[in-house]
Amino acid sequence: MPDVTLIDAVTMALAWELEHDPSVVILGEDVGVNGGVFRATAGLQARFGADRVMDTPLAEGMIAGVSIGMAAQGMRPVAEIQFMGFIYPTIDQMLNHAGRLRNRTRGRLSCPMVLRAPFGGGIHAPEHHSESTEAIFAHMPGVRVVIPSSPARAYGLLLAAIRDPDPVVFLEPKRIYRLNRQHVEDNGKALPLDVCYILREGEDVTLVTWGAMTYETLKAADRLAKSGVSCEVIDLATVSPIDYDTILESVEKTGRLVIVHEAARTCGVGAEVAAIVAEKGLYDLKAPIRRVTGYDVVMPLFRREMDYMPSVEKIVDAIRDTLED
Amino acid sequence: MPDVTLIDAVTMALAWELEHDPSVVILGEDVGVNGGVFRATAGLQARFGADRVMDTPLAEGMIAGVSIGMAAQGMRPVAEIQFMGFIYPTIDQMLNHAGRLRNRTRGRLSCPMVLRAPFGGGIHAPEHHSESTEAIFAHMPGVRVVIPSSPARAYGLLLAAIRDPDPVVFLEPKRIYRLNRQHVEDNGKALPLDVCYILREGEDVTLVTWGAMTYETLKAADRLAKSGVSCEVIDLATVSPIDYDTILESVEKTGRLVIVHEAARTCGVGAEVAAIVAEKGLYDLKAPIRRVTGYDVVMPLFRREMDYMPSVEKIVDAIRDTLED
Amino acid sequence: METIADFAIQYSQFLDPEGNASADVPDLARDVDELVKMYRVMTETRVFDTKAVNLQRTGKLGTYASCLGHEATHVGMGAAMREEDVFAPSYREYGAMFWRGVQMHEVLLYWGGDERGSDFEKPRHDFPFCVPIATQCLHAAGAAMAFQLRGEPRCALSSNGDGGTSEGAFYEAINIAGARRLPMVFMVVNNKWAISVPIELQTATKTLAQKAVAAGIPGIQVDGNDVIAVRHWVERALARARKGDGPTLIEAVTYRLSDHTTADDASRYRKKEEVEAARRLEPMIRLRKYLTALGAWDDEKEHRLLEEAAAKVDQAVQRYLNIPKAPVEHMFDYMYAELPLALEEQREHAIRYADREGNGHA
Amino acid sequence: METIADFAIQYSQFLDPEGNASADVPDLARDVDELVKMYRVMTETRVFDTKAVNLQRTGKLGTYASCLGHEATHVGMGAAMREEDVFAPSYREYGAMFWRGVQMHEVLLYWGGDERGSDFEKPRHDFPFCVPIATQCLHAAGAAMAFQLRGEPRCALSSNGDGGTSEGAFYEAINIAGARRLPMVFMVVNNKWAISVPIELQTATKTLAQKAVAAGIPGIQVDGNDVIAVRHWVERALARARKGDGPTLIEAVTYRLSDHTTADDASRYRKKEEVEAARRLEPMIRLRKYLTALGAWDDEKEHRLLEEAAAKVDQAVQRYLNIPKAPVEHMFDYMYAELPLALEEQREHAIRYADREGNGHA
Ligand SMILES: Cc1ncc(C[n+]2csc(CCOP(=O)(O)OP(=O)(O)O)c2C)c(N)n1
Ligand SMILES: Cc1ncc(C[n+]2csc(CCOP(=O)(O)OP(=O)(O)O)c2C)c(N)n1
Ligand SMILES: [Mg+2]
Ligand SMILES: [Mg+2]
Repeated sequence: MPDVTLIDAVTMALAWELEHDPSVVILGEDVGVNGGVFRATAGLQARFGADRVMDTPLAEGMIAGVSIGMAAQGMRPVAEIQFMGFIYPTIDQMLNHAGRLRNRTRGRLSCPMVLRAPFGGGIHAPEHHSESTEAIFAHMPGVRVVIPSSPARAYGLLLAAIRDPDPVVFLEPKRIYRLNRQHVEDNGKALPLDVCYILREGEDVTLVTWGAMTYETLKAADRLAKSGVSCEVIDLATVSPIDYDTILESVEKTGRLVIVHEAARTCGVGAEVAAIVAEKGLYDLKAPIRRVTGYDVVMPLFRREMDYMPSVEKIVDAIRDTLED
Repeated sequence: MPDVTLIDAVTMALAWELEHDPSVVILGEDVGVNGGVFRATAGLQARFGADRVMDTPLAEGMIAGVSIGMAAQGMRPVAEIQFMGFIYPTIDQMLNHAGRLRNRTRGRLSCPMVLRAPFGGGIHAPEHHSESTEAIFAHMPGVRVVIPSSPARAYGLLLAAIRDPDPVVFLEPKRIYRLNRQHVEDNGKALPLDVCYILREGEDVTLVTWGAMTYETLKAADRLAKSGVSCEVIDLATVSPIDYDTILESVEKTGRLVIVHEAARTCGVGAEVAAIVAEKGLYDLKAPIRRVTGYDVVMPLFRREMDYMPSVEKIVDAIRDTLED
Repeated sequence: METIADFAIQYSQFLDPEGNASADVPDLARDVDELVKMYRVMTETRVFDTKAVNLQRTGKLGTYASCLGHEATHVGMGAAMREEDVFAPSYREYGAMFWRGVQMHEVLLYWGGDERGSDFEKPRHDFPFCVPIATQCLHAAGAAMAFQLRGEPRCALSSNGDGGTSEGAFYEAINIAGARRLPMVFMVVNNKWAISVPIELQTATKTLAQKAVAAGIPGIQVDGNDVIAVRHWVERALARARKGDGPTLIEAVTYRLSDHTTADDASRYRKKEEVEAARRLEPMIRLRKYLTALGAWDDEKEHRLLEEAAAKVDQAVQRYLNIPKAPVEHMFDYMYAELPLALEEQREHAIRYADREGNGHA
Repeated sequence: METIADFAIQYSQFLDPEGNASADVPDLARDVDELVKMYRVMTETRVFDTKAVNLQRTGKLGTYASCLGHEATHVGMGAAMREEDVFAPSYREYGAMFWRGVQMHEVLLYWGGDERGSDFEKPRHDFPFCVPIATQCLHAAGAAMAFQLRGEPRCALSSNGDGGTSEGAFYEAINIAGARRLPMVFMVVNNKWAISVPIELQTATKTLAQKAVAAGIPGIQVDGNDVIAVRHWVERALARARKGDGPTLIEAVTYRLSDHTTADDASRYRKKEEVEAARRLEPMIRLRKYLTALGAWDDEKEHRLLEEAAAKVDQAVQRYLNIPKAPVEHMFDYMYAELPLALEEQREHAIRYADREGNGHA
């Protein structure tokens, strides 16, 4: 089959699970006939019926709440929130219930649900359509947060998320939905959760990032390679819980760490990565940790959104500074 | 006047502002005749009337939303959320509107509101009544997060929060609401926001904490003082934006940092403090940073809640370990 | 202007406060065995409730939410459900839970600060207590969606209070239930108060049953102190839902005769007279009078029932008090199906400190 | 069972699709000047809308939400308000905003990705566009609370769509408005579609006006393509609110003749026939026919109006296109009344990089 984009891979994974697991259902706003505003569920309702692929009323808190109810009673709902800017009404249900149901009933009930949402900026979208607030979900015990950064990882990690016996918030970097294509075998093979993916090996500095920022970060690494700097690029992939062994091993090797994310800096996931290294890898550090992130401001409307985001230049400079320290 | 508790000081500050600023109103569940489930608003409705101190229907998202609407039209609402475990329905309004209204209208409208909520464990409360999720609000650009740890700071910081032209989430450590008394002059004098408060000066290690944990941390400092260890204890007070200069100066002096908070560790505010020091104070560090925090689990019901929380022992050991590194 | 839609809200009561039955009573009113069975569980519930409040007063229980006065509403809804149905309660529907098989010591464990209280031996599929108001309505709707999708003849029933009807989650639940004709019933227990907030401040509606109109589903109001009315109409609504005809909202009008919880002092905001007047309408007396009139009850039976209930409650209390703390690591061991590597160090840390304080297990 | 409450939902239309007026028309139907004024703004709005869509197609504007077909509803509600009232729109009520003084280039700036578009020169106190569905209903309720508390004779008006009525925020807003008798009006613009979700999947209710029953407030349904009906009933509701008699919910039934936004392709989920049928009911034709019948309108007037409207829109477009990017530091300078120390370094960082790319200001 032809190479696919990241969003094609999402659709493939959804179709695979709908096909092979009768307890899987998809629900959300415009996921039916319309196939989702980004077409992630295109064709699925026609193929699996309106019972398995449900258009819901416009209420995100409801979408999360009924997903929890379904999951507790043996279904595996995969809910779509149209944009991350509209995910906040789900937080009460995700934090107070989804991440707790197993614990508070001592395993009697559980919550195998997935909450999918496109996130991030860079597509000239309207107000409230470009946010990155993964850190809010990463702070919820019992909730996994998974972010793919390639078609293959989108396919394998989404399969893993749907099959995971616990709730997963699956955030899709919409800016790279169609950025490039890759061969992805539609074989139902999941990829492991809770582990980082090393996108590029290197010796001089460790770069930790996730989502769309893996592209800027890899470009920065390419550029620096020309001047003989060898960067190791790690895709966090599962943003919570974090696979910090991989990060620590890398920093042990390189002695330098730069973290790149699109979300606002303060209390972003990058802070947790930095904190872990400052606790467990401090003696390996040859230079201060650096974060290249979105600023602590509202994501600007699109005339200025690129000024908000980490750019290849900003990343390259941060790496250079680290190397000079 | 007699010495007052932290919650008395909250009531005093609310009364002062109601008295001196006609645009100030209080709203929330049970804040009226009942004076709040913790009595923070006791007597205020009788004194200022049911128009200024309003019992609302049971809907937190509504409480936040109408507060934003009032604030945008010239009022200074001080809303109470009964427990932090029920604050999550406000997040959509706080993140998408309260913290953005000034920016998105380029200053045409603003949102001078305060959202008060008691938080934290240790009082044998029922399920969902003991959470500490300040990090979620600390990640919201445009929203200040303020946490007092003494009657005097409760009074001065709450006055400052109400007078601040921008939204403030004011979190009250309910465990120390009545722990001790202190003389507080009811003179309407506010204390500065956006600054840390040094609770104890020391040379050997910097301890950064906030809220109820200031007590455990000070106890640990006392205990270590006996064995000749001199701890500097810093109360973050404004959890966002963080006054990192004060922290960096202290670490420059002590070379060691232990962060103590009750919230779950991953992506807690402690991660941000650690990250800042790993970025700007790395060369001052003589030992790895340590965090003594709640675990990344659901706050247990009260038979086990103290096992979840940082204890004096856990803090003392962490400090000892840091000193031995 | 032309009228394009109209709606009427009906009220039903079969047993008046004096225990007189109305002409149109359903068969249930003649089923003495069932009535006695309900009276028994209502009595056990009240004895349990009194005991639980005392346990809290003497420091043997945490904050507790009393159900005093709600016995007919709670037992009525519980008795109307089938075992395979799913119940999504708030936090004080003990009568319904006991009927469904939840054990008294489990309820005590919960309010005693131990998660094992929500690990019901039965019914395994019911939702646990739900403190965040009205969030459980959506869980019930989700359960009903699961039954509908799998074609199972099962229903979900959620229960929330008058205050709960002000939450967006409540409305979102009734709306999706209407839109998808979900097999479920929404019980709204109107006990007139949300802690200190009276129903008049909660909403401008004349009834809470009429909230159903906003979801396009039937809504009725019943006397929540009349167990026959509650059970009858809930049974009817469940039968309707099971047939595929969709959800119903039932407002049961009762009164919270107790403080909101043991942490509350209702005398701060409620008039004695109001409570006294409400006490005269409470659900036990009228049922006993009715059963007595039917010749199905007498003082001696009453006396024996009270003794048996007291014994049952004491046993449950003993069982509860004898259950040692769960191991400290349980706070980790049920967070995920499998503990993520990242948490193992924290787990060991917790065990180390609990053990050091001799507090690891008991 | 006894009936304890009943409710009726009324429907009103004065101008039918052919422009025939019903017998009971209000005085407004005879106020030619006002009718022409509304027709003018409706026309300008439609010309603006067509132009905006083209700007997007040619890459000169971002995603844009068309208001095609909503002109009567939007202009009607805008014209019914007083200047001192507060409007809380969603994102496509241009007709109402233009009437209130918002300028076309401001709307273009907003959809052109520039925050200055929400810094209306006038009306200064109106809320900006609101994308998170139904959240603005609570802001309007809060504004109404402010007016009520200060004893000001002002009202708030919020506007949301059919889909918006499914959000808990919408219900929480109408409920608090009822409970506190707030001086406000809830406009529900039922254009039958929420992107691809038809009203039938959104809710089981026969009307959206009946959602008011759940809040204990009046609800009526009007023909949203009849500007006379919309303005008349909104004026009545505002007068009632101003008198202190509380809020009203008004459902205006219209149709979204365009795609949801320029990013949408409605042909994926909507039948041509349905759109064609709806087009025959659109609001401009009937008003023109009516004005013509009154002798107040003719082809020449129409021709001149279209020319003037086109000129006005072109001017606005030019003004919009000539406005350079705001300085990069603006993303910091409006976050707080005073920039916190903690953000200064980030601000300098942003300026440094923008300048380096010669992108700091223009
Ligand atoms: C979302 C949420 N907000 C606030 C609370 C605190 N609280 C607990 S019970 C209660 C009142 C509930 O009243 P009602 O719904 O009438 O139920 P009742 O207690 O009368 O049975 C409140 C405000 C909560 N538990 N959840
Ligand atoms: C809370 C929220 N969820 C989802 C969206 C995405 N979205 C934008 S418009 C829309 C449909 C709105 O339909 P309706 O309320 O009928 O208004 P209309 O667009 O038809 O005017 C959706 C789902 C949003 N903006 N906000
Ligand atoms: Mg109640
Ligand atoms: Mg619509």
